[in-house]
Amino acid sequence: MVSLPLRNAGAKRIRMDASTLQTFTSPVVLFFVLGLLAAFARSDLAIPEALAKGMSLYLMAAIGLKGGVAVSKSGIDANVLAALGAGIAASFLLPFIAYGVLKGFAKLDRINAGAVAAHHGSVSVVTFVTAVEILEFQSKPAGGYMVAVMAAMETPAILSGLLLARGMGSKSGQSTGAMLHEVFFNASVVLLLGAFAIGMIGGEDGFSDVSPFFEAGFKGVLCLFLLDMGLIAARRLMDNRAITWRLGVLAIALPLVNGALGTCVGAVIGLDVGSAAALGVLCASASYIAVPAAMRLALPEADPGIYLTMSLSITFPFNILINIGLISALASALIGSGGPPS
Amino acid sequence: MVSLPLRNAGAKRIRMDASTLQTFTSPVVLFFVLGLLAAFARSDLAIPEALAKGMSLYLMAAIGLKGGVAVSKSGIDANVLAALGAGIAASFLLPFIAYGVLKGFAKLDRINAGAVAAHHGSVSVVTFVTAVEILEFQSKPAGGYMVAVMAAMETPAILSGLLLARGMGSKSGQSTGAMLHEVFFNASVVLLLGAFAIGMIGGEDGFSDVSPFFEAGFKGVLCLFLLDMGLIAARRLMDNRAITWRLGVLAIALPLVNGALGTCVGAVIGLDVGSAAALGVLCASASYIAVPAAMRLALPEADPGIYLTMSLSITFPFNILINIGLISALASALIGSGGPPS
Amino acid sequence: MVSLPLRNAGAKRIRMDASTLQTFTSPVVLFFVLGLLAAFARSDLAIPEALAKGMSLYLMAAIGLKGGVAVSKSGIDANVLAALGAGIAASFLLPFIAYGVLKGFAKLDRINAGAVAAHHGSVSVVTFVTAVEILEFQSKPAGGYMVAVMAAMETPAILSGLLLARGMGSKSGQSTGAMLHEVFFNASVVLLLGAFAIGMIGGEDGFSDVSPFFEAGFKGVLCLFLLDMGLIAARRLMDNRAITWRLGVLAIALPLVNGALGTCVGAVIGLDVGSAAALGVLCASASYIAVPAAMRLALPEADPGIYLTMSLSITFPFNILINIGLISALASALIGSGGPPS
Amino acid sequence: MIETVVRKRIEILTDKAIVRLVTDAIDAAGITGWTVTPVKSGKGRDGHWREERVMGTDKVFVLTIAPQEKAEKLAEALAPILTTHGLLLTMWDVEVIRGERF
Amino acid sequence: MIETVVRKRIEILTDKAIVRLVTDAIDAAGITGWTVTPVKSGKGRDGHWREERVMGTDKVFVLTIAPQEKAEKLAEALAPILTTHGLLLTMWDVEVIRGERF
Amino acid sequence: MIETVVRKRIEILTDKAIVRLVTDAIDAAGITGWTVTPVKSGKGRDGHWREERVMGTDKVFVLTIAPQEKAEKLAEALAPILTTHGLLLTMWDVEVIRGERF
Ligand SMILES: Nc1ncnc2c1ncn2[C@@H]1O[C@H](COP(=O)(O)O)[C@@H](O)[C@H]1O
Ligand SMILES: Nc1ncnc2c1ncn2[C@@H]1O[C@H](COP(=O)(O)O)[C@@H](O)[C@H]1O
Ligand SMILES: Nc1ncnc2c1ncn2[C@@H]1O[C@H](COP(=O)(O)O)[C@@H](O)[C@H]1O
Ligand code: NA
Ligand code: NA
Ligand code: NA
Repeated sequence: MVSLPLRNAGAKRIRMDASTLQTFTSPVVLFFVLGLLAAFARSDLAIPEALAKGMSLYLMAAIGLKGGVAVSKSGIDANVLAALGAGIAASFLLPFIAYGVLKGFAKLDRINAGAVAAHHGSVSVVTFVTAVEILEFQSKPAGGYMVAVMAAMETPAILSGLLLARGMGSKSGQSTGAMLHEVFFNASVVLLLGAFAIGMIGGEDGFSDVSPFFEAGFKGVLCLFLLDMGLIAARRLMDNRAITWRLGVLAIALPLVNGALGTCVGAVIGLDVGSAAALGVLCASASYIAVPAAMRLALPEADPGIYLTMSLSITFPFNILINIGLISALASALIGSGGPPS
Repeated sequence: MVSLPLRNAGAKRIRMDASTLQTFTSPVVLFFVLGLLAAFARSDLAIPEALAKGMSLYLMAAIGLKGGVAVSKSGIDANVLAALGAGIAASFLLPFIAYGVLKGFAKLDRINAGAVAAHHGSVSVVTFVTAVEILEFQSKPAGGYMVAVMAAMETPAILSGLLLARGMGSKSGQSTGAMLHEVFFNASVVLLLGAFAIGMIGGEDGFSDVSPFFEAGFKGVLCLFLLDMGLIAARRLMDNRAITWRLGVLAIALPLVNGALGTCVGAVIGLDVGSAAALGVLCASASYIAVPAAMRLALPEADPGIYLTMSLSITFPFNILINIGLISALASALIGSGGPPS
Repeated sequence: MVSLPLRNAGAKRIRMDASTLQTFTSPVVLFFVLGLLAAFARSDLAIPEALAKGMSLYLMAAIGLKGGVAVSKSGIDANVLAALGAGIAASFLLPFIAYGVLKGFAKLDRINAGAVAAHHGSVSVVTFVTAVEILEFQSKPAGGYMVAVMAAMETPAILSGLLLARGMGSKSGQSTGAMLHEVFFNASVVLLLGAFAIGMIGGEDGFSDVSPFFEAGFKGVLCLFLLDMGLIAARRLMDNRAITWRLGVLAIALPLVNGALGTCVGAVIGLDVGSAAALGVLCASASYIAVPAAMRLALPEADPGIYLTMSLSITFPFNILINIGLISALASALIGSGGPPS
Repeated sequence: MIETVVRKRIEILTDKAIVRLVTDAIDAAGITGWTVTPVKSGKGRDGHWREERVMGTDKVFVLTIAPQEKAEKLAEALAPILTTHGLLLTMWDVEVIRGERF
Repeated sequence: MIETVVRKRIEILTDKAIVRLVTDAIDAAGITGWTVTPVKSGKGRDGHWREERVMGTDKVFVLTIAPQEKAEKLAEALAPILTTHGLLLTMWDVEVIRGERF
Repeated sequence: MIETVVRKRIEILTDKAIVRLVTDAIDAAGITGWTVTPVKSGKGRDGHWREERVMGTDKVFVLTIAPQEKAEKLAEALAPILTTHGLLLTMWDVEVIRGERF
């Protein structure tokens, strides 16, 4: 689709299997699997709501801070701006592809196709965070600025999704102003960007104070959070009544295609291997927090049984268990794991 | 009762007092005492439910991981299997002794005697965790496999308790299938064994990633959790209307006897001193989470005012404050604190 | 007002600006600012109640332990007793000044003036904790015993406030006994003093076990807690209907004056620079947890819209953002940042 | 004016551990749904209890809207276990819109 | 004996994400206030849901006390969106003291 | 058909800090029990409040089932402090099984 700078791709074997398998000995992923299994076995294991919410706030604050500190060292250069631009464009444009296949292949009506498309254009913070951990583990760290890219990608897809569902001229029940406010000041955008700014202002020095909390605890919290996500994803899947096999196929095909597209774009605009993979993961991931809340408000007629089950119970596990590994391998194949082209 | 291999017991002074007293300068135990005192003084100090639940999940995940990592290093040998067998047998058989004295000495009716017996045969995760900390502090670490023994001991006692309360042939309101499912897939069994498996799969390497969270925070979380347990235990005791002095005596006699029995069995089957003490503590401890939930379901006519108050407000504090120290001293006397017989 | 031992005050430049500005690169303060901004932008960011409660319990346990360990090393000397006496006296007397200006300048009725005065005489744990962090950052650590001073200052102001609001002889709806019990055994007093005692009993050794949890995590937790406080303070301010400009002025003037008074008293009684500043901060801070709860009970006719908004939404941010810096600078000017006079 | 019909609203206070028993009974009575809401603490003849989580003694409300005859069916199904299982059941008439749903 | 007056009590089960829609409708009906209470889980025709927080599908109850005519105004305002927005509305008569407040 | 009797159900919205005042009044009225349920947020004439925990301004519902005359006794006992203490009291008739318990 795009002409790619496949630097010495011939010389590299696609290390897909290794990357993918490594994933499965990481405690982070194993806890996710435990959650899935426990829910399928109908165990009553459950994480209290307040705690899960707290862990997600913690993860966002920590990843924001970390990104901000990284950018305070590296500075903002052309790469950063290119990544931001690519991310925003992807978030805005990917829903159009998704909408097409959702209507064409899966025969969804306009409203539901728009809603699902918005979810797949937007991003999942936890998928990103897990990918960052796995990429670091594979010695292909993503740039700190990718946190800002993620925050920037949350919103545009919502706008395209609404456009697709409602058309340009139509009226929604909710005023557009309220919707836009909700979208730009939603909790995760504010916390991610706020923590990012604090990290940039405080820099390495300011961060050292709080790093025992935000850094040392990070992976452990991610373990428990993914345990909970596994429980929720599997329970929703078992209660599912709305997902046809065509929708199930798309919930896997969309992240596959979007992830590959995003990684390729990352390679084209010259990102290093970790950052290109992170961009791929962002494109592949589907929102299951911010966008569902916005859709309840703006497209109440759309069925959460469709959009939530697809993004949370199929796309999310597929990304965590398989797709992150594939995207990482693809990025290495395209760019070389030795870092950005020198 | 059993002929014990009292290796050089004569040469050792029973260091009961030292062990028992040491306990009282440990912050973990002091926070428990603070909780008791605050509740007796009718302070409104309270830990939010979600947090307490979260802390108990954390403690179970951490202890499970730790055990799994330990076993991934040591491997599974005859000792491990012997301890597992002994634990399961104890959990199944101890309720029969308890049932006898509960009916004979304390004049409990059949249903309530069965319910109480089930609690005392099963185990308390927090008592075990506290014992593991204290034993480590006394340089007598318990084997990592004892976590698996604990998980295996949760359930058999419930079956014996029901047998005793209902007889073999009788029908319960709840189908037996549902009850068994509840018992084998209850949250703590799933989380303990799941984390144990993750620890075994990931091993030392996988664990190093998450150890800042699961290891460094462990004792501090245990402090706050025991603060909460102290508050709850004391408040329940003050509201108590159902415990006669005979029941009170048994709530102390049972852990004393069961603890001694368990430690002796541990010595007989050749466990090292820390593991034998841990087995003793498991036998001495009484469940106040998993078993009460199962009893509400299977024996709704039994009175929680009896079984919960005994296990939570008398046996539990007695174990934490005194019995762990006694059991540890007994294990040293029987086996020698220099580790397993070489 | 008091003749102050201004040791070489001429030779020192008042480093007010530096101290004050430094504050704004500390992540702790930046998270507070983020909370304020997010609330003003009407973002839906929010910390779950259970978590916020848990963080405040954690902070109190941690600061109590730390203080107790410090005192177990330094012992209790004349300084400690002088600080305790000064603190108790300040808590009892400051409400009388406040009551005067609240009635005279802001025209509050007797009941509300008494209630507000009680809040300003008592203390805010979080303000103190933040000050301790900032003072440590500025290499002027406060003595560990100041934690005990804080706990002692919670209560006397409540008594003066009630005296002022009701007069000596009057009857309240709630029996005085119940009120006093509530006041002396309220959660924060019990936890602070309990943890302090545990720290003293366990000492450095006992603490080393739990310090990864209580020490390493401290600043990070404080960040998230202040984020929440910022959200709550700003939201309350935006909903405010009861605060006139005169009350607003007093909510800033009272901490300014009380803070200066407290610091001067600290200098007079011979405290080191950090402890004198901490005493100043305690005098400047206004309660928004313990005292509001007591007032709901003892003075239900008083309007929380006045006393809570003043202490939480004006005095608290003013102290965190500006006044701690001013007080720290004043203490240095009065005593010299080189530590206590030798 | 909007049209409403009368239905029974039934509220059952129950231990968390046996919620399933209650909701199964609701399903068995042919009622379309139910909602569970949290409870913090309470006092009855057994004395005061707090939100004593971790312990299996905390409670919830299960509430359900049903037509008269199904409500009675449910009440009759639960009556025998009200005392043994410590349930508390109240019901009253309410108006609902879209009566065909309940 | 204390004097009481009769008012309508309306309870609306709604997704958290659209609480604002409901409370705006209450304000618009000229009702003096409302109270939001939490919900843990439920089952309806869409199947079982748990407290599925983090996800935008959890629910709350909004309840409000109002005089008959305002209650009807509110019910009429919400009727058209009951089905699209998945609301559940019940109402009944209650006695209140200080009737002038509602 | 199962036999039910009519009782009053009283619901009192109150600040957490003064719950004790309300439950003491219930006990004093000779009522057998009460149940406390959580509240998330609300709006009244004083403006909007959120779940403003840590602060002593959050609220709960206290609800109790009682026979008519005890319910009236309770309402009369609480009436004088409804306004000063910011309580909200509603009551209505409900059917209960095992009427001797209430
Ligand atoms: N008959 C009922 N009684 C009580 N709650 C109900 C009833 N039907 C539905 N609900 C609640 O309304 C929610 C949505 O129902 P539905 O729109 O039918 O899927 C469910 O999750 C329940 O919490
Ligand atoms: N009409 C109403 N319906 C339901 N709840 C109300 C109503 N009016 C007030 N409230 C509740 O009572 C609290 C205090 O109201 P107020 O005393 O008017 O400020 C509010 O925060 C609401 O939770
Ligand atoms: N009269 C009552 N009104 C409201 N709730 C009650 C009443 N009596 C009992 N309860 C509730 O039912 C629970 C169990 O009551 P009991 O079975 O009498 O111990 C109590 O903890 C209360 O939550
Ligand atoms: Na995406
Ligand atoms: Na046992
Ligand atoms: Na003060």
